[in-house]
Amino acid sequence: MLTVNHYLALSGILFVIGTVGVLSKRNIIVVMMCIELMLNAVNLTFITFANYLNDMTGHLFVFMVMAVAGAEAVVGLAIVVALFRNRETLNIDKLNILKN
Amino acid sequence: MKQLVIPDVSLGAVGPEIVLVVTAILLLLLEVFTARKEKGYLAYTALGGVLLASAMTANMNGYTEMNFSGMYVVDNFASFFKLVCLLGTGMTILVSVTYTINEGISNGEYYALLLFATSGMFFMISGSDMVTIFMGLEVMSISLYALAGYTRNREKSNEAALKYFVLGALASAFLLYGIALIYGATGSTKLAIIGDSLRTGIANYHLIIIGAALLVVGFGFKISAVPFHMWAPDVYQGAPAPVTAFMSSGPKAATFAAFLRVFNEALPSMQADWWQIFWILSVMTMTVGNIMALRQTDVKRMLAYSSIAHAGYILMGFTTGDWFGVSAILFYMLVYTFMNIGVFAVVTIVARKNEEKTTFEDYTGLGYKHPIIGVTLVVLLFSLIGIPPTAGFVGKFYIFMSALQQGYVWLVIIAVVNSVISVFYYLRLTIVMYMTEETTEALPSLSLSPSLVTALIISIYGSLWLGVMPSSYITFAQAASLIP
Amino acid sequence: MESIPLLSILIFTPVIGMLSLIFVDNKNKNLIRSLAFGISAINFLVSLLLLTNFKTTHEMQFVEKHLWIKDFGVYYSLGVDGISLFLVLLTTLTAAICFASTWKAITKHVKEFMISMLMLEAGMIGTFCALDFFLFYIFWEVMLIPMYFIIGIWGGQRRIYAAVKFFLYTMIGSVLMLVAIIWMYFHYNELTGEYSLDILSYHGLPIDPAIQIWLFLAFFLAFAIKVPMFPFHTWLPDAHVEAPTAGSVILAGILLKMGTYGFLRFSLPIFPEATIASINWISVLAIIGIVYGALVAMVQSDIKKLVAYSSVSHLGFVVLGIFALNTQAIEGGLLQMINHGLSTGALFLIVGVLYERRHTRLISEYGGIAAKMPIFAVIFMVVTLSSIGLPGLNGFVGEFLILLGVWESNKLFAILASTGVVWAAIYMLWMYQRVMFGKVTNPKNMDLQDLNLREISYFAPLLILIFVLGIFPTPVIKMMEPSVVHLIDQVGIENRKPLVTVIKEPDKKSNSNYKKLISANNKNIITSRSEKLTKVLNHVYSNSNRKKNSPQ
Amino acid sequence: MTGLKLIWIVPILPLLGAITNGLIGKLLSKRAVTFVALGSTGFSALFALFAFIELLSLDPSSRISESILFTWIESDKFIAEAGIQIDPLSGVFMLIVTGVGFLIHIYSVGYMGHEDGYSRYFAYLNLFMFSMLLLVLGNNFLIMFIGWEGVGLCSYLLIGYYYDKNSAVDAGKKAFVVNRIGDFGFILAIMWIFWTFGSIDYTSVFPVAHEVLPIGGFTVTGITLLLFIGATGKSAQIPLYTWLPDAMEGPTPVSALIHAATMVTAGVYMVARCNALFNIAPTSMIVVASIGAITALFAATMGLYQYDIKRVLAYSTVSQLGYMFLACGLGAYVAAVFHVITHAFFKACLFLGSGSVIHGLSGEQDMRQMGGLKKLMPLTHITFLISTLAIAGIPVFAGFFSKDEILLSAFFGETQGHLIYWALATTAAAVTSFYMFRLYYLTFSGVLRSTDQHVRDHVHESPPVMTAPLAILAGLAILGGLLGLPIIKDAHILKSFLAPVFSTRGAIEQPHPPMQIEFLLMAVSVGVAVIGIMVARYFYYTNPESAKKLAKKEGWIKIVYRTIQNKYYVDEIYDAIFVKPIFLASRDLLWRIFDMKVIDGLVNGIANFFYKLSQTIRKTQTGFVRNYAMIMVLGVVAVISVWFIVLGD
Repeated sequence: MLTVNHYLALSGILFVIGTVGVLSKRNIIVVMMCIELMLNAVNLTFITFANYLNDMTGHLFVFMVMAVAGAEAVVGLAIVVALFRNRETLNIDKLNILKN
Repeated sequence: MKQLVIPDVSLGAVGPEIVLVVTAILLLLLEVFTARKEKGYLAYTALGGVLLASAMTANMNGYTEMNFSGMYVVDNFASFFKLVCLLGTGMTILVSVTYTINEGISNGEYYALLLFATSGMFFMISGSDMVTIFMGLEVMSISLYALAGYTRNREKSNEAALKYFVLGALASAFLLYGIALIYGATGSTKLAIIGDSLRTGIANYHLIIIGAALLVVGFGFKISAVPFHMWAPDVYQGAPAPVTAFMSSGPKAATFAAFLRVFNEALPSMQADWWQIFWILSVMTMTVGNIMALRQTDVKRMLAYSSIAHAGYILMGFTTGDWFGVSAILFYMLVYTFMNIGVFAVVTIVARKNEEKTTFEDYTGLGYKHPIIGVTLVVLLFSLIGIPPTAGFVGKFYIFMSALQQGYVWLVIIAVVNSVISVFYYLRLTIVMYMTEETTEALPSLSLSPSLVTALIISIYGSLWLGVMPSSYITFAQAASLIP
Repeated sequence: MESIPLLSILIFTPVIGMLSLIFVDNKNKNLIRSLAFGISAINFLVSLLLLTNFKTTHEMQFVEKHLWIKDFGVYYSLGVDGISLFLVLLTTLTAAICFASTWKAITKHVKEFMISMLMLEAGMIGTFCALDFFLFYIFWEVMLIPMYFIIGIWGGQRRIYAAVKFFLYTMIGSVLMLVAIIWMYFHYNELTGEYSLDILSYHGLPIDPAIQIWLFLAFFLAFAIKVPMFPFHTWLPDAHVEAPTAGSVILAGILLKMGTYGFLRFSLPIFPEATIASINWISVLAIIGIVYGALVAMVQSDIKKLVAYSSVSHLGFVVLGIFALNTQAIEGGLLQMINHGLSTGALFLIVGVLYERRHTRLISEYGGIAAKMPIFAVIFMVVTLSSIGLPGLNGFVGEFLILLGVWESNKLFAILASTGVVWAAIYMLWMYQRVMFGKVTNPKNMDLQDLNLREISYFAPLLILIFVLGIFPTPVIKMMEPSVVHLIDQVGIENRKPLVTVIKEPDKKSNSNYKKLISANNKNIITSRSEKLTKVLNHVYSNSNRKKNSPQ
Repeated sequence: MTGLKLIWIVPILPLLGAITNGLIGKLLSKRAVTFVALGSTGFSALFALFAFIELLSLDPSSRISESILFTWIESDKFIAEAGIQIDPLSGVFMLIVTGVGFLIHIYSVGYMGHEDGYSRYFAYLNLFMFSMLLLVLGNNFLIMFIGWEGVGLCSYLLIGYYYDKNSAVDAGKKAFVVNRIGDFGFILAIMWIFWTFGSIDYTSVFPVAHEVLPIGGFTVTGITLLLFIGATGKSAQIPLYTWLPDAMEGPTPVSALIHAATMVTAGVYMVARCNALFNIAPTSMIVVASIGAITALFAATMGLYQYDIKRVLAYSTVSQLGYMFLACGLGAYVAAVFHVITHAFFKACLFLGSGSVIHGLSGEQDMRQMGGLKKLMPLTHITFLISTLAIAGIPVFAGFFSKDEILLSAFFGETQGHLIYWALATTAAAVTSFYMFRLYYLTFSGVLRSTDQHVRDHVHESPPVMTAPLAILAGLAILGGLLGLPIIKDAHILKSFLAPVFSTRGAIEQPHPPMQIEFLLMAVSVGVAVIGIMVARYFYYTNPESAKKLAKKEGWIKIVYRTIQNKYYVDEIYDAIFVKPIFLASRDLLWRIFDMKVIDGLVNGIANFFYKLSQTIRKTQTGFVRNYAMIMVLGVVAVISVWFIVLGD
């Protein structure tokens, strides 16, 4: 029978996968997808706690997060488009003009 | 069927935010309808909006009220920080009036984004519920991501925006996860209730710790505390100069406000634990910030590290966790905004078209060719170092006092040694300006528009007048430090 | 006479002068120079008023006290007593002479130079008159900025290195002093219940000796660097060699006295036990300074470096005098501070005169100048003799009193220090001989013309004072006496009564468990506040009626 | 009584003369300068005489008068007034200084006539007179110290008068530094005296000396030895005498006044003045006596083989000073003062004589170039002969009486080992008469050996302005002896006059031997002197070649000849032990290594450390977003783990 810990464990794993994705992936779009994954992991935690405490704030928070994730994705993609127009590459390792 | 209860909402409390948002939207509309040439007045409408908002916040001073059913609080603490943010935004607008025209970037959206970011900050500052704080943070961050990459045709700006976006999103993910864990452990996201439940003691203490730690990470990123500061130098260097000025003052103040509110209201009972964390964070931030700045060749990058170092000094105020420390942070933040935006204003002036003049060599002989700018920069630099009669000294004096009152002698000694190290790189600029033999080719005459001059005058006022007669501002800061 | 805020006038005349100079355009340099000289001359005359109506008591005189920063308990309080009176006079005199002497020396950026010098003068006078720690620290650091620019902009080849080194050396010392000041600020509050940074109320404050040592060391470092005492002196030769003439005259004449003045005003009265405990090692350092300074001066090939190291030696005497803790020694120390200001100031002016003519400071470049510049030779001889300490001139009186006092406190120290008298003769006369006597070997020295009237006019006051102080030092000593005696009483432990009402005895908590104690009482502060918070919240939830005066 | 109150005029006049000549000397004509200089010294001498006569009129017991002008230094308990005190001892010295000084001033007019720095010379000379008078007339130790250093300064200035000659300036510097080393001891003594007696005035120190200080105690010995160090520095005794021979670089009248008659005797005056202290410190007395005796003989031997006429006289001064200190050491202060007086007369006369010889031979100082001046410069010759006889100790002449008294007190003294002193003194007397007559014969007898034609045909007798003082001094050299002649039943004039000053508690009782033993001793000393003359006559008058042969002889005589020739290599030894090592140590060790490398190295090292640190940390800022994200995640892990660690304790 799935208890709260199982859900928490799942969301933790999802979160870690997202983080590792951000660290290892080279393509910017994939990096953005991993960030979305991390945010969804957090949504899962919120829902589990909201359900466990049967309190509405958790569910409310999930909507907020989804809205924010959407907005973030939009601006992120806009930046990527502008970047692509200048650099014709999506490889994140190429972006090291600004250093030391 | 539960009867629908409409929560009592007093729009008066959120008056300033409304004004800001309305002005921003107005700007967007106006930009569409006005012809290309007289875009200049858009900046002044934005300035008008800022002034109106600050008038409203000022008159709300001394009046405390919990609003929006506990999610939005208005108190001295909030209005002080709001005024600081408005000051930051106002000066940035002044600086970027000529900048936008020279760079040829469409300035309607630019000012709109600035105002949106400021409104986001307001929510963060007055948020007494994790939700409001998070929403404010995100609104601010997203508009800043856009602003950082505003000069699209410059590669540096794009790269800066992307880096800021990726790392910012990562940090807010951590922050969210923290909030979720604390929500899980305490059953609510309202700071007051979190505080109560913590005092009464709750079962899974570990959850709280991880949650609090993640909060520190989330906020630490925004104020560029050391382990999370990596983005700052690149983004400050890449982003357009006025945006960097804005980024280094406004958002930092708002994040500190949220940080203070969360940790002093929600998690005070754990103070015995988190003062060590802040102690280490502060020391690391100061030292790394100062040491990294020593060998910089680019002035903007050097200023980025110096603002990291100043974040370190401000973190010292956290370690004490009492009202004296908070008032020290408030005062320091105010002085810091004056100084920093002033310095970035000068950087913008010297950088000229397309911002290629930002290395140290570009400042040779500035002191003689443009005495006014030279003297202003010298005063601001000495204020950043913290040499008396400047306000920077009073700020540092106040912060050191708050730390020493709690007996953190070693922290103050490290901070003091750090400010001596900081002398190295700040003086390098004065050396270049005054002491090296002037190169033959004359420095082209710099365009000094009235708005830039006003920005410089404000920053000089802030650095010198606050240094000589700081008492009224200190009392204001001390009144504002008592979080109800 | 008491009503006029004389000290504030003294401090802010140069500041006003500075501001008025800004509006003078860069072109007519002579107007700038004469304006600056005029201001400093007026300042000197005003400072003479100090002298005339100075009552010989140990209390502070011409005191001005206005509230400045209410929340920190900081007052804008100025005052002068026997110890600081003559230093203020020395400052105004040296500053006036410096302005007169840089007529030809500084040609580029004259306005900036005059502005920095005026700011420097204001800072120095302020430091000597400040009676509030905060104000003192502000003036103490304000001096740094103009001096940094003077060395950095108008200096010699390695001026940047010298300027930065000067800035950092002094900054490290003074910054640690700041930490000590703040620490004492709270200690004062613990004892007396209210906040104050007034220096006089700190005199005789009971501080637990273990902590007192640390505080004393912090203050000592700041002042030792400024003096400069033996291990911290390497910035002085660099700063002097690179600084322009007026800069080194002011640097040697006044800035070095800040350190010794600091000992007298802060270290001795506020930390008596620590002072007494550390007399020996400080005296040893001072003696090393005397002998080391003299020996190294002997082998210098650059006149300015030689004079710089001689200052290390002379000030070693002063510090030795101060820490001998008896009337003769301290009075000798005070006198020697003034004498050193006069004679070394004059020496630097002399080097300036030579530099203006030959643009080199190497002794080997000169030789046989006495034949070409007789008046200059006489002035140079008198100043050399005064700095050697020939009886009849001012140097001797100070040195003799110091050695007399030191003899009472420790015979061995006196003997070792007296060798300094011999070393001084050796290096000064040898330098004088190589520069002035012998045949004129270097062709460039053939057509050196003697001092013109202007140059003699700014040497005259110094020479007159050298003779007057040498023959009639007693009136000056009489004015210092009450303050010195009062200071010695303060250091003497037995009859030291704290000036301030102490609420509770300083509990002997050592520093380490201080923090645990703090974080404990920290909790109760927060808990009390959060009860208030919960009350507000219940109020909001219980009755959801609207607030009365929401901001419509 | 008024004369004594105005005693101030005696020192002030030369000071005024010095100031006028110094400041406006250049503008005045040579005559005006002479008038100012001679006038001031002359009147000062006159006033000194009046004061002295008035002093005599007082009854012997209260022959002391103090007049205080103003308080010089007053700091809490320490008071030093600018005061003048005249008593028999200072009266005598005052007369010598002003008298001989005035004569030498007159002489200098002739000698320095053609020099260009004429006013500068007289300014310094007057300044010297002022300082010497201050030294002698001061009423406390500090005033004496002012005079002490003042004369040191003037000797520096006057030795280095020909400042374009490097050797002269070096000699001046050497004189000042060696004097300064002496003064180092003197100033320590003054401090010690103040802290033991609470005052530095003679009148309050000497009368109570024996009560306050235990006889032979550490304090009194310490004070007296330190005082004696000062005296050796000033009066060129054994350890610190090297500066006097080099001081001959200065003009001859300077050597006469400063390095023969007055300044060098300052040490003797100081020891005599502090007899109250010295008497109760027997160990110091022995030290003084033995140094005096050894210097007497040592310096005399060094005078043997010098060829520069003034160097011979310099060494003879050092040796005569040795005699004076020997007398003081034995407690015979009167004999010492008597010898000071007589020495002042004949040594000044000798120096001025040699000056007129040098003037005559237009600057030639090497005796080998002289000879046969008996006929060419008769007056100089006569005066020179009289003084040489006086210094050799031939009866009738002053030298005999004073030197004989010293030998007498040596022979009959109670201090153990006094016989050794007598033996040393007598041999020194023999050597003295030998080298003096060697000098006499080489310069005056035989034929003029000068090779320089210009010198040969310009030999001329000095003008009257130079020979008049010579004559007067020669006369005094003869009459001087009367002061000591025991005419009225051993009422030795000088002894009775100086008695009140020297009759302090603990004074060593002077011997009164039966008449015949006294005569026997006189015979011995005269015999010794005559032997010296005969030997000198044999070598330098009857057959001059023998002296050269002797010099060529190999073997131990050569070694002895060589060592004495080079003044026992004392200068070189001093150089090697003191000057060179200190210079090299401070240059290479202290400055280059310690100052530059250690301290500066440390300071710059710290600065470089931070620079390198920042260089390494900057590498972490690679510019790759993924690295930044990695560090951030590590940061998160770190924060959480730190929090747990913190929670743990």
